Amino acid sequence: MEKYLYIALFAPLVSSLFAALFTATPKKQFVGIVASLLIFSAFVASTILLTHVLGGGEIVHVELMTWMETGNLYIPFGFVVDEISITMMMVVTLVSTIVHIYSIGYMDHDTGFNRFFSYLSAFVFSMMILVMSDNFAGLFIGWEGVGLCSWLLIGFWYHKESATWAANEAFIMNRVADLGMLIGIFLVFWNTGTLQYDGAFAAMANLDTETLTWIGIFLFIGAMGKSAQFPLHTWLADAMEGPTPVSALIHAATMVTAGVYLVVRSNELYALIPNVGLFIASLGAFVAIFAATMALVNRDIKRVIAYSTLSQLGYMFAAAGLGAYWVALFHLMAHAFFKALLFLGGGNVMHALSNELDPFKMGGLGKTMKGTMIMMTLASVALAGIFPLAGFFSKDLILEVAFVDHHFIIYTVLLLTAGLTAFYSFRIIALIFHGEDRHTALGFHPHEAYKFMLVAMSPLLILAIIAGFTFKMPYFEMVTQLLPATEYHVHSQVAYWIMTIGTQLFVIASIFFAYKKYMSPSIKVPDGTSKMENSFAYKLLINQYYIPYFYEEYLVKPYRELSTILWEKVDQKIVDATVDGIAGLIHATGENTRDMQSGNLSTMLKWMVAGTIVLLSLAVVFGLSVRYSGEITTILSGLGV
Amino acid sequence: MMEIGLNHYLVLSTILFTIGLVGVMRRKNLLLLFFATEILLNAVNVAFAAISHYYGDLTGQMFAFFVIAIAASELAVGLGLLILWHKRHGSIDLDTMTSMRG
Amino acid sequence: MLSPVNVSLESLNLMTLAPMIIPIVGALLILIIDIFKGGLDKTLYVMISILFLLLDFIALLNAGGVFAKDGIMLGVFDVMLIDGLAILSQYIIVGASIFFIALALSKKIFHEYSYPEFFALFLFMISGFQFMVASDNLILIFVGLETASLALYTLIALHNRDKSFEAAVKYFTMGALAAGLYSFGSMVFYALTGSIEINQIATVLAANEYADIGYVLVAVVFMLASFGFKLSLVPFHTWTPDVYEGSSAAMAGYMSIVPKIAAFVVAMRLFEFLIHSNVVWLEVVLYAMVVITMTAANIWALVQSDVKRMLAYSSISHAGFVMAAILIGTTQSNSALFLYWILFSFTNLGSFTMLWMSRQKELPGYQKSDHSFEKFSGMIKTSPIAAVVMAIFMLSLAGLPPFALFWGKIYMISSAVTGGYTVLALIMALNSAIAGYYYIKLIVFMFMKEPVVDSNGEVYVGNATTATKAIVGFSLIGTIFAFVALNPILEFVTTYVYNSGY
Amino acid sequence: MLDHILSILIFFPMVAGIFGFMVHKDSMRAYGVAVGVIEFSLSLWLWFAFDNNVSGMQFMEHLPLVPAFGINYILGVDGISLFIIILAAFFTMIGIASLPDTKDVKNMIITLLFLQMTMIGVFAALDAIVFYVFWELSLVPMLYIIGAWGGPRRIYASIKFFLYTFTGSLVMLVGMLFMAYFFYQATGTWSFAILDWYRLILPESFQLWLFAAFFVGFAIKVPMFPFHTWLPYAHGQAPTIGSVILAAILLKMGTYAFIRFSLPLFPDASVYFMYPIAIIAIIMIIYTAMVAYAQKDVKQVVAYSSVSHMGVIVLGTFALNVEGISGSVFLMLAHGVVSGALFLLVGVIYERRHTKMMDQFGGLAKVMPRYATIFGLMMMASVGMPLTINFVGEFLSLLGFYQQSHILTLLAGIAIIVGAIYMLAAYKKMFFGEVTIEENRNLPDVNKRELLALIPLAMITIWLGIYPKPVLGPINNSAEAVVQLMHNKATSEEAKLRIPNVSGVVISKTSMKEGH
Repeated sequence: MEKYLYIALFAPLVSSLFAALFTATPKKQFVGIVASLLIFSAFVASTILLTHVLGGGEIVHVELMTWMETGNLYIPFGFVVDEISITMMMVVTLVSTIVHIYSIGYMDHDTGFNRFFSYLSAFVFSMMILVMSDNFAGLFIGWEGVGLCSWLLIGFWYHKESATWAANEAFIMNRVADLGMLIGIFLVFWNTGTLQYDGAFAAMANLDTETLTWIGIFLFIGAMGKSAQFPLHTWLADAMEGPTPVSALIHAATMVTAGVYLVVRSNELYALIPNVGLFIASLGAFVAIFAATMALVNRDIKRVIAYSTLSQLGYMFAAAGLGAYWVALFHLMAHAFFKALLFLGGGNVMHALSNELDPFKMGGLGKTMKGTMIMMTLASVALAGIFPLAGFFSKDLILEVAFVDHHFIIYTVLLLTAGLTAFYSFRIIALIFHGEDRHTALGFHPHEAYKFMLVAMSPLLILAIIAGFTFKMPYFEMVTQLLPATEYHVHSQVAYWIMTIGTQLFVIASIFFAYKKYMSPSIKVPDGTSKMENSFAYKLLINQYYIPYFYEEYLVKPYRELSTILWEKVDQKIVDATVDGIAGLIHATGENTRDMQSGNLSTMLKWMVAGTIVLLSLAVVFGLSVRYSGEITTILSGLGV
Repeated sequence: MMEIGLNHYLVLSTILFTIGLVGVMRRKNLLLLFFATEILLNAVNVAFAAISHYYGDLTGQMFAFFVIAIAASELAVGLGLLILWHKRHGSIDLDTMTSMRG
Repeated sequence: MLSPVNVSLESLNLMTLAPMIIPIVGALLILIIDIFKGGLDKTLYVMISILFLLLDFIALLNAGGVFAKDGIMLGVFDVMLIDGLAILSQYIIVGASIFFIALALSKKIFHEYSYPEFFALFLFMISGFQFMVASDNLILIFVGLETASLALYTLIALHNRDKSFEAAVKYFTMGALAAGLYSFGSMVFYALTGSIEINQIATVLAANEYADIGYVLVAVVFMLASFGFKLSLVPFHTWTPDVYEGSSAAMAGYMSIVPKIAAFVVAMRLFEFLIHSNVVWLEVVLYAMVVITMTAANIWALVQSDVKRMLAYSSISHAGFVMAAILIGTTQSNSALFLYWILFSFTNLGSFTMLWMSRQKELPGYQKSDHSFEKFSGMIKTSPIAAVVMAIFMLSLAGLPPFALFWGKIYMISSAVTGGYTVLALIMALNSAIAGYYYIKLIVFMFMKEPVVDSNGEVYVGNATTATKAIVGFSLIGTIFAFVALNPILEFVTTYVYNSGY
Repeated sequence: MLDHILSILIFFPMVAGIFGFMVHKDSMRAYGVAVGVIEFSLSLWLWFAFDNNVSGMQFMEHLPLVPAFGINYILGVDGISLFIIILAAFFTMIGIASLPDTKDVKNMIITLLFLQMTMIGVFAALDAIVFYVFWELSLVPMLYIIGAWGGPRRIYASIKFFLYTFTGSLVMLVGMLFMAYFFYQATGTWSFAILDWYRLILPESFQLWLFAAFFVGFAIKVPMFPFHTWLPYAHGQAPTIGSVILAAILLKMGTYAFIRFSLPLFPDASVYFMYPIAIIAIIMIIYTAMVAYAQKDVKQVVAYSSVSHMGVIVLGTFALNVEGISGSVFLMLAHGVVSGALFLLVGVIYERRHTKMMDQFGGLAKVMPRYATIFGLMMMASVGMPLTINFVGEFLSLLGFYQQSHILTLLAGIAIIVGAIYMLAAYKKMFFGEVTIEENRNLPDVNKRELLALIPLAMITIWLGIYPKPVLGPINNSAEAVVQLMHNKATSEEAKLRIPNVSGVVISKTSMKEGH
């Protein structure tokens, strides 16, 4: 089995390096093909491993070599394939294979074609390390690695100011979280003496809660960064500057879910500290609705999808926080499929309309882009969680979890979010594909994407449809080998049915509302005139609650100004000036006193005599004081000194 | 009619010496400057003579003789230099010799 | 009826006089030669002087041998005192003189060397210094001191330029004042103790436990003033820069070494016993003087625009640095003094010889004085070897390891540390940091600036001859490889100082 | 020959330099490269012959110099100094190899060879005075390099560099003399041998003063805030090669000296001063990082960044445990490689455009892709991307210090944020966006000679990032020895507590209480 593990791990690396060879040369079709094949082989290897794991085979655990070893610290390059990591591996390899193939078409006309594949495969490699590592340090390698790749890929079109800006924003914001992660790792090491998952979690059982809490908090801070949880969420929307396949792979299916993975991976830790779990859940719920609201009004399809991703991540954290780790993981998987599909579809649309993103400039594309329309619609249905598509089984499950655990606030919030989700998803569907044509007026001549791109997307479509009812049970069987097998059943059948059907109806209703509102031929393009647009709520949402503005004004600018002050005022005017001042002072003393050497003989003689006299008077004073020391003391004592 | 003792001699020599010092400081004329230094030395001679008489040994007087000798030779050198300077600058005023300063 | 005074020659122990007599004989010989046949070339006189100095040195070695065998010697009615200090200092005096007189063999013709009297005076001066260090009789010290000084004034004046006359006059006048102070000081000592032998004075003072300390201090003040003049301690230093600038580089270098060591020895004889019988006042005053001399001189040196003048100030500061040894007054510090001075002589010999070799007869426009910094700018371009050598001497003066003076410096500072003078040690260290600047300044000019004029480096060796070059080479080796000879020198010095009871 | 390999390593470059005067200036570069290669291979041989399992000194040489005063010529290497020596040899080699055609290249190369002697001497010396000799001597060639080949304000910069460090080290010298005196009092013999001093246990009050004295010398060299202001000038004015050597090797002298002198000689004082120094280190990290962000001159950015990194090194050193110390030593190497490479890269662009102002560039990624790639790699290494050489060092240093203080480590960890900020900003300014300035449109990409220097550095950066073991192992052994020595010498209770006892390994169960 090891060799499959190595294939799964290193095939992406090989692919990346291979593509890297051609970065300097103009576009080569075969680079893309080879890369896709290599990633596909990784997928195949993972599948084999999956069957192995499903077949109840023992966990594959290898130790490649030592990385760091000093003092009590021992960190190997160790990799493990267990029920959790195999899930992630499957998701990662599958989606990335599809995205690679898709990109061959999507990046067709881009000069950076080869470079793109190099980066993309590099990302897959780091992601694999992240999910397969058997210790926190290895996880951190992958953690930073995906960060680096996402920096490269967001800034892929580096000539665009916005792109590079977004790239840096993403990197730095993630760095903030990574610090938390790092501290978490330190805590783990100094308290458990190891960074290996098994050893560490075993040792945590007998640590005081306070320490555990701190560990949990710091690790979760790390997770917040990668999974773009509030308040570190702004980078995700801006990350949409990158090419669409990137958004599909990194910012929907895989990297952003790393945070969820971390929490699931450390379930044994979080099981010990339910309070932190509750906090995570609440934050998740909040982010879910918070993001959904922002998605309602946004006029950029990719950003809308990005926000929906954010909100779905909120769902996952809600589940994980409530201790339903397998549910979280399950939703992670299902979500990966339909969200990637959604993104790729969006990519098709952009392609068709030469990178136009405003849905209000589209409409009626359904006629020309049937395939895409079908895919995106179904994906949205899945996202909305309509029976029997994937979303229903994964997402409604989370609702149940919340309900059963009597966290009714969280439940309500999530339920509400479900409605919003349905609404904004179909808002863009309607705007893009239905209603009357608004784009030809703008001189667009849309065309369907290449066939093979659609073919490449089809597996995702299928999975988005069937993943739910086919996988749920076997998946449950598998993953609960490792994770707490918490079954969630509403006690009374009646209540259950009411809940489910109620949710469904609510969702469907909101879908129809969306259609009704945005398919009407008389839809007016928002131009800042309508009453709704001037309402406070709308402004708040369209400006993303003014959070980016806040960051710009109150963090970025002050930092820049402070730096300048520190340099020009403190460093130059104070620190350095002091040093030069001392030197200057000495020199100035020389300049000012050199006239003592007037060169005039009688002055010299005067100096000499003066010196003698000074010494003489000192001597006399001293001599007298000795001579009359007795008298002096008596006088002083007389004076009462 | 008071008896003149050692201290009087010492005081005298001190006074002379002080006069010499003042002269050294005040005089701008090289020649007078030399006189001043001579006064210094001779002030000391007085004291030496007195003290050696007081102790009744000759060391002090020996010292005095040596001082006289040295004073003489000093004066010789000094006058030589003085003459040289006068030849070149036609002046023996101290203020003429300030080419080096700082 | 007086009985005839009969003294046995053995008791006179004339051997103690030999080292001082030899140069006198040499001087007389030179004069006699000149009487019989004038207009002989300077090389003759130089060689004769060197020969006699070598003889002198041999006599010293002999004396040293005797000292090593049976300790301190007295002679000639006990006015001569041949102890370790005397011998060590005479080694330095005579040794340095040999090299410096050889500097007379310059390429350019200089007025003074055409007189045989120059060399005669030079030799007289040396014997004067030797008398000075080889006695603890205040009269003899006085005589020696004056002999030497008077000769020195004349030698400076012989350089025969306006500035040198001025220098001579200044030096002479202040010297005369110092002589007055000295005699007054010794008078007070005599008045207090009835003796003019330093060790006698010490014993008498110790006997009555410094009863009238006030008068002792008065004497000390006058002594301090007159030796402060010799050692150029601030504020008695004012003559130094002018005299250095006025006299030729060779003479200036000589003055920076020989008269000072002589003065140091006497100062040691005079003040050590007072320090040891802890006269607090003297300690305090010396402390202040040392610090002021070091620091002030350094600060003034920073702003000089002429290398020779800068070196003058630097030598003042070095003197202050070494004066600390007398303040500390342990065996280690006293031997550090000699060690330091030996190493210092090597370095200064080198640097002043470099200046001497670059001596011009008439100055170009961009040069304000003989050795202004501008003269050396871009030296590395035109004559790299000379520049490197000069740089090494500067670094050694700055106390950069592993060059000669560094070792002297650490041993001196270490002695301050062991003597318990922590703050002083720190001040000494920091002072050499300040000093770093002006030595580096010259290096900056030589290595980092562009040449002022497109000279082919001729100017820097304009006055050089094989002899001078050989001397530079010698001192260079001495400066660089000092650490090789360090151990023997250190042990030698320490034993000598220790055996003479300091 | 192995018995004297260290002496050979030290003095071979000097001798070669002296012979260099005889070489004609057109062939000088080849000569220099040859010497550099020989020296480097010698150093590699040293590594090859080095016994990784011995934690103590190896290849010891002993030669009495001034026995009367206890000064001896003692050399030796352990895991801590070994790799810095190799690094020095390596950088001199590639430095000479990649030297652009400056004026009087001959003098430059001879100076470099002398500099190499002093650098290797410092790290091989085991006698305080010998150490001091090389330590001081290393100033002179650097003074010349900066002053003679530097930018417009070169003289100011060079004198500042010289005097500042000179002053500091003089104070250190006094400290050394005191140390020797205490040794003399304790044993009755003078000795400046470091290994002898290790055996001396001083009362804490003495330790504090001596620590302070040594600290002044080291801190200025490192340079630690607020003594750092000479560095930007030195870097800003120095020629590329000067900055490279300065950043890669000379700065390491200070941190190395901390480990060689301060920690083992004054364990109690080290513990006593741990927090103040850690705070200074944190100021260095954050403050200089912010200052770096404000720079307009890319070279200044790198200069300040190296101060920032030195902060992490110091922090690791004063973690006073094996993880921290070996981490800091490793970070010395890492920072040497990375900052050296960055300065070389800056030199590359400076040679083409004769400006270092970032607003003069932009969009270079399109014009010089190879250059951009290598720069990007080194930048990522500098911000501590895992699997690059820097990460190992930073991770270990911070990890180590975490045992001492949680809050301070958290603050120090901000390094990875602020570091990313200024580096990415600089990279963005230089390489991203459109090419706006005409001269940049057709700049030649990095040429062979530059690649010759950069490729090996890139390879080392990756190799030691992925597989640090061959280097980390020996370092670890020596670090353990140091820590054990400190633990044994420590007198105060707190010191015993703070400094772990390596032989009896216990994992401290620090609860977060004292941290928060």
